[in-house]
Amino acid sequence: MTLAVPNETFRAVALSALLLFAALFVWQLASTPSGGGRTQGLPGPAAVATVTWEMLSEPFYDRGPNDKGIGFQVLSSLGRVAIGYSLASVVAIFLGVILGLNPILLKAANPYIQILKPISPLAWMPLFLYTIKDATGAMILVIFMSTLWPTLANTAFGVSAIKRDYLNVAALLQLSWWGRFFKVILPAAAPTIVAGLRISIGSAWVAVVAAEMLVGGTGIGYFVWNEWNNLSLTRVMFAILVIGVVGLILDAGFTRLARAIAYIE
Amino acid sequence: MTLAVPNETFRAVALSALLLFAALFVWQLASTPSGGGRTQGLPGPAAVATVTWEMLSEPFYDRGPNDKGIGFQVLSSLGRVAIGYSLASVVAIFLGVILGLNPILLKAANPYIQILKPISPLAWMPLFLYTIKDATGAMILVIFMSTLWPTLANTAFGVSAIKRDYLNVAALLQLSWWGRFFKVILPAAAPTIVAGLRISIGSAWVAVVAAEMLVGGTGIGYFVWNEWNNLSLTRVMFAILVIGVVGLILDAGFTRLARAIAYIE
Amino acid sequence: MGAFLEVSYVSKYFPDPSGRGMQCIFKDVQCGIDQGTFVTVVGHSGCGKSTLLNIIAGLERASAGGVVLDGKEIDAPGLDRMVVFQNFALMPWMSVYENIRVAVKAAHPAWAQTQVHACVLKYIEMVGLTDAASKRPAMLSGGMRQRVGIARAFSVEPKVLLLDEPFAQIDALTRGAIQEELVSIWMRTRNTVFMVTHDVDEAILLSDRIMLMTRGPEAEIAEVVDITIPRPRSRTSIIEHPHYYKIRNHIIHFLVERSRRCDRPAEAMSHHTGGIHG
Amino acid sequence: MGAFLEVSYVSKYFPDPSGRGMQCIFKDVQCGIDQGTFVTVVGHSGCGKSTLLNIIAGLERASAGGVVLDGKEIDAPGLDRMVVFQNFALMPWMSVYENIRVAVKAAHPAWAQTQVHACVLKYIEMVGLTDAASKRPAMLSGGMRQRVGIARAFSVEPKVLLLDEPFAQIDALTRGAIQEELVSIWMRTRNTVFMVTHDVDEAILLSDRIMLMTRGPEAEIAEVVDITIPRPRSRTSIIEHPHYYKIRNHIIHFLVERSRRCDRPAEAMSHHTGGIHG
Amino acid sequence: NDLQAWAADAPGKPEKADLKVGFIPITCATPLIMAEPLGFYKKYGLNVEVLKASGWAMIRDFALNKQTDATHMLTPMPLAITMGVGSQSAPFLMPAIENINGQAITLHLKHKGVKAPKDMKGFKFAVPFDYSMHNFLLRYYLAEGGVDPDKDVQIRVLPPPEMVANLRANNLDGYLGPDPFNQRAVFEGFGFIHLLSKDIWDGHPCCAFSCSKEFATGNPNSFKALLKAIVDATEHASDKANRKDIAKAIAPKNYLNQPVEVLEQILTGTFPDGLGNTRTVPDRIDFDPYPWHSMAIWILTQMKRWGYIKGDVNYRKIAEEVYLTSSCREVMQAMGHKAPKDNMKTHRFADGKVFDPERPEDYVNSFAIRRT
Ligand SMILES: Nc1ncnc2c1ncn2[C@@H]1O[C@H](COP(=O)(O)OP(=O)(O)OP(=O)(O)O)[C@@H](O)[C@H]1O
Ligand SMILES: Nc1ncnc2c1ncn2[C@@H]1O[C@H](COP(=O)(O)OP(=O)(O)OP(=O)(O)O)[C@@H](O)[C@H]1O
Ligand SMILES: [Mg+2]
Ligand SMILES: [Mg+2]
Repeated sequence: MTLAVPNETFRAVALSALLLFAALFVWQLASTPSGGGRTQGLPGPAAVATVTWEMLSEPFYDRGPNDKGIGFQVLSSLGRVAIGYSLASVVAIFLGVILGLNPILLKAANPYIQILKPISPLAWMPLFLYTIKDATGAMILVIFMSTLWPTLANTAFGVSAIKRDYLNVAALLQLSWWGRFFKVILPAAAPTIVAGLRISIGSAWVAVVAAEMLVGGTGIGYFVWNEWNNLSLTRVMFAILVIGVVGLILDAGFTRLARAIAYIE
Repeated sequence: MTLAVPNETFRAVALSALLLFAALFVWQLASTPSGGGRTQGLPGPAAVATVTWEMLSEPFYDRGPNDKGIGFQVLSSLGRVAIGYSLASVVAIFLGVILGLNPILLKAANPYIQILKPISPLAWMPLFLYTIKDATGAMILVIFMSTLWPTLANTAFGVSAIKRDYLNVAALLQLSWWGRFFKVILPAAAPTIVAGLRISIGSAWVAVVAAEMLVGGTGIGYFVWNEWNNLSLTRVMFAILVIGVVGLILDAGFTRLARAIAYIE
Repeated sequence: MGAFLEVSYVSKYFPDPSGRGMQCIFKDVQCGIDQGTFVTVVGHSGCGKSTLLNIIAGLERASAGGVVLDGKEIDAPGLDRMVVFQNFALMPWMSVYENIRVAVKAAHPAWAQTQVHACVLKYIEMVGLTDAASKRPAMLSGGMRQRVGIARAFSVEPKVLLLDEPFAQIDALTRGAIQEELVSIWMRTRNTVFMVTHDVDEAILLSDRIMLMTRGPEAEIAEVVDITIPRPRSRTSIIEHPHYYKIRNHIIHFLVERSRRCDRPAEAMSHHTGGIHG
Repeated sequence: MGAFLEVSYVSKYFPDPSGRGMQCIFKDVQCGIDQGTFVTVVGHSGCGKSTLLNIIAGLERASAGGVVLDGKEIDAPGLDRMVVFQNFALMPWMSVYENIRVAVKAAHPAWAQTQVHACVLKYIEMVGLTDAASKRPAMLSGGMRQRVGIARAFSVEPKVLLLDEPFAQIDALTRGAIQEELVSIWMRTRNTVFMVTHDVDEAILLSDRIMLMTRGPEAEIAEVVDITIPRPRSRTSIIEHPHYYKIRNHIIHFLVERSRRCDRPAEAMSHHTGGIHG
Repeated sequence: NDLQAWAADAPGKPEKADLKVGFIPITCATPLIMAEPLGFYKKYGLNVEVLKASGWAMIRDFALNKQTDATHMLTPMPLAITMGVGSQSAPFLMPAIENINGQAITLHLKHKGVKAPKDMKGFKFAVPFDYSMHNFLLRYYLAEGGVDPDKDVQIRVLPPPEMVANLRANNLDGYLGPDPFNQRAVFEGFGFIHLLSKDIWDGHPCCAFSCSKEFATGNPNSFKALLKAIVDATEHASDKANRKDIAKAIAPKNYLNQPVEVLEQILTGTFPDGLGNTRTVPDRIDFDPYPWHSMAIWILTQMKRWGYIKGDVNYRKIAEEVYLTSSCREVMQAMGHKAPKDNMKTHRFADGKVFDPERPEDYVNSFAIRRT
């Protein structure tokens, strides 16, 4: 009487594997075998897998300041992101709450936010290098600039969109300013704020790679640049994969956080 | 009996002007006067205004291949964005609708989308330059990669979140596949799709500046790169402003579009 | 049995919320509706009224049993059945006019533009929304929106009209007005109508026959009440009818008291006719 | 006049939708509510009932006139008045327990944790939600949510309880049960209650006195009906009372017919006592 | 000049032993780089960390921001920085050149048929920096061949390491770049060496060792030790017998990140040119630390010629301020190397033109194509 529902997850996983195989197959076809000639073609999946194995089997070697294992590179990028991102998040949430609670201030500040937001973080780099006189500081500020806006915009929006009802209840209960802030405003706007934080971590990750490609030294972006200079496509592709996976993990962290603080109205 | 409501817009504009003056004042203080000596400090607002006036008074000069007006630079960047962005949008909307209508396919493709999404568009650059063997093509593909994901994700989400009711009505009325697509699916998901397109145009604009800094030749990103090589901070700041304003205009266009296709449930 | 719309031993199972098993929403529901009558199902929230209506509409499949309309078995949506939804289900990006036109065009693909136009206008006029024809649903009050929903449903001229708590989201006072309008439209058209509601007054005002459904899970139709109060009926006149409050009290009593026990073993379905109950 | 809660010549103007001017929502509303009575305002949607209630709550300011509670003029929200909102207005990120605790702590900042805990539990038990105390509102049915809203309002022990269509979003059948619960809680506590609704049955079941409001703009209280049906009342018993349907029909008649005319020149406010009306 | 006498003194203890030295991954930087793996820095009591930068603008900013103590620079850069051209103005010193020659014009293979500048109209060229010998030599070559470098071709700035990929991507028709990127394009099979820079001006300066005046005067002992290490390394590199070992030493990822084979071809001067020929040019790249003032003056004439500096230029004064010719001579002599006696000499170009450093203004005005 009841039809056996085919397991959806199972079908999705099977399809997923199928897609992967198809992609690898096409890739293999597209890649030119790196034969006897010197000119490398596009490396195939096997070559990338070999490099991946090599690099991952020794992620933390250190052969001088310009040659470190992939683990060090990723950690150094993540370190920069951590600093720039946390600073930006604190500032953005703070400003966002203020703007969200003051519609007129929001309206007044909006044009500037709108102009500053679309500026490519890399375009800031020369200016920051010049004014801060420190490459790492400049990179961190670039990350700061790339992450500030999404969080700021989302916080301001989230706070300004808090339902009147909740604020009314806070008023009826005569909550203090801090009580209102921590018991009502922050939890009510939390899902929107975290959505902003999640977009921001994506921008930060994009920005750090770009900044490191420009400034060099350490970091996964530098790794890409360095391998590109050696025309070592296989390693560039490996680095692209690493960037993707790390980005995925960062994003997944925020998805979990979002789930934890979500509420259903 | 009725209080005269103070005009909100007026107050916002006044506050806005105040913020601007405060910012200019702080900037002026922070900038070192470029006195008699050759030492340039951080250029002040006046210097940037002068350059802005100069550059904008003759935006379309062409003094040989190495020296073109800012108008040409912006147009060339916009041209690249237009191509990469339109291609990506068409592909993303098409794929997004397919994924949105097939939950299992969406689930299967999701891990790959999640890995590809956070890859810094600039990291693709070496790969594209190498495989396509065409710098303009590579830049366009970089823009393509940077704009694909937001539109794809939003379209898939928008389509999969269409209220069952609308699809039920379509089923009751026995609409054809195309009728369903154009009369129900597309308009119902349009706000979410346009939100994706709007995020995408932002990423595209960020990506083109970064790409031009790396492989340039023309474009506003190349302009920044060139002026950085010359350490002409005034022009770098002018370029940053231009980037911001153009980004603002692009964004405003999509805000208008969003308003046009929005509906209230 | 061969009524116009014949629901035979229809059961529905859904995956239960816990995950694994299946849950019986209702079991062996059985009823026949004659052409031109207005039949209502009244029951508690969650007993499966909407599910039953969706099965008839073809939007949902029965787990067992079947539905026959005018001699043909139903297993997919079709233009011979139209639903008026509780939440209106109007396309919010279309104007009132367009919402109805899309239905008219679907029902009559061969019609010329002018013919479609005339038909759309006719139904807009029927529900008195001529002035609001170019407005979007969001600009209308709940009552006006449901008028559009009703006009859309009538405009495809279906064999059966299915109403799923059509007035539940309309505020109590305007609800009365639109109910009376529906009565008068129905008096003119005499469509076959299957309605679902939990508003007892509404059911009495509109129906020829009311079916009372017990609470789920394993809900069933426990009683059928024929409403013999003569038509035309209106909100103010109907409450003066001697049977009105008797019927009303009987149904409320059923819903409050008797429907609670869904484990009573083998109580035969009882059948009442307006006013004679006990 | 010196009633416990005294609303004197309160008017409210809002910017009208077109933009420029101001629109009078209601004008010179005036009424006194004695301590321990349950007073209800019934009127059409949009006539300004919520606005009036919000003015009493201190969430909105009157354009003219004033409200005096227990001898003190009201111009801001305070813990002496609590509102039960139509859409519950529970914090969705807090459990039932936390929603009530935040109110109890606000009302009694000096209390120790254990005292607060005991008080919260008492009110959760009062509305029979002990089992659901750790659930979030989203996991509860509409009826359960409003029980939380009621418990929260009672938990601060306000001088006046303000109910804004508290049951409008609860389905018709469970609505009855929670209304009866409210009746029984009120019978024990005998709070002063000001309720707003457009459900006539609800008003009759709960109130000592019903004020009928005309349609806006420039709405006013046109009639006051005292409900003398003896307490305790229940849904099933009240409909057997000889006056019940008379009062009901009178009020419905007012709402359907007479409230439409808001331009009648100087009709004095009429005052009826349950059952004696013309 | 207070800096001249110290060279002969016995070196004191370095004020600052842990130094950071910036470099661009090119063979010109050989002495600076190999001094680390081959232990020259240690020998003089220094602990040097060499930092790779992505391009010359970055090198300049590192130097100006004091993120590096001393750097590998292009010979025109300290002049430009001291004058504040294309830079913040800060006095910089250039006590030693690293290499002479070592550049080439590389073209994409599709331009196989190109023989002379006149065939290059409409080309897109890259040079590593505006203030580079690469730029001035390319402009000289084109202009003397009748092609206006500002009007007839595009010359853009591109970090050397990115030149190969851009050439392959058809984003460039060619570049006048530093090695190994000329030879790398040949190695990869899509470029050929059109002309070695040696064939424009044999013995031209290329890259140099430079630091701020502030560092040199503030840390005289460190500065001296550093200079000695670099002179020592430069002399070591100039010995052709050492070249194969050097190629191995600088190939790893920490330094140039290039195949050893390519570096050997460059450093030994036996290399395929990409058109099927194997050429032998032992001084294709050579190493000589001696910073002639006349070289600085030639560079300044070119900056004047192409409009990078305007108005009157005190050629001699700037050259003397920046190029520490006498210091270098003293150090070389103290270390037992031969060094020229003069600070200036005339330079002869491959096209037969002669540059007389005593009459720079006449030299500028002698050019048909110029921006003055
Ligand atoms: N797709 C579904 N999957 C699982 N359970 C479902 C599904 N749709 C409905 N149900 C369950 O079936 C039962 C009946 O739902 P239905 O909507 O038919 O009730 P109803 O009588 O219309 O209620 P209401 O008066 O609230 O509209 C409910 O318990 C509901 O939770
Ligand atoms: N902030 C406001 N600005 C302008 N007009 C308002 C505002 N709040 C309410 N109104 C208007 O005041 C009138 C009365 O609103 P109110 O919410 O008090 O009505 P109500 O009687 O509670 O209606 P309902 O039964 O639908 O809740 C409405 O016409 C509404 O449009
Ligand atoms: Mg239902
Ligand atoms: Mg209201």
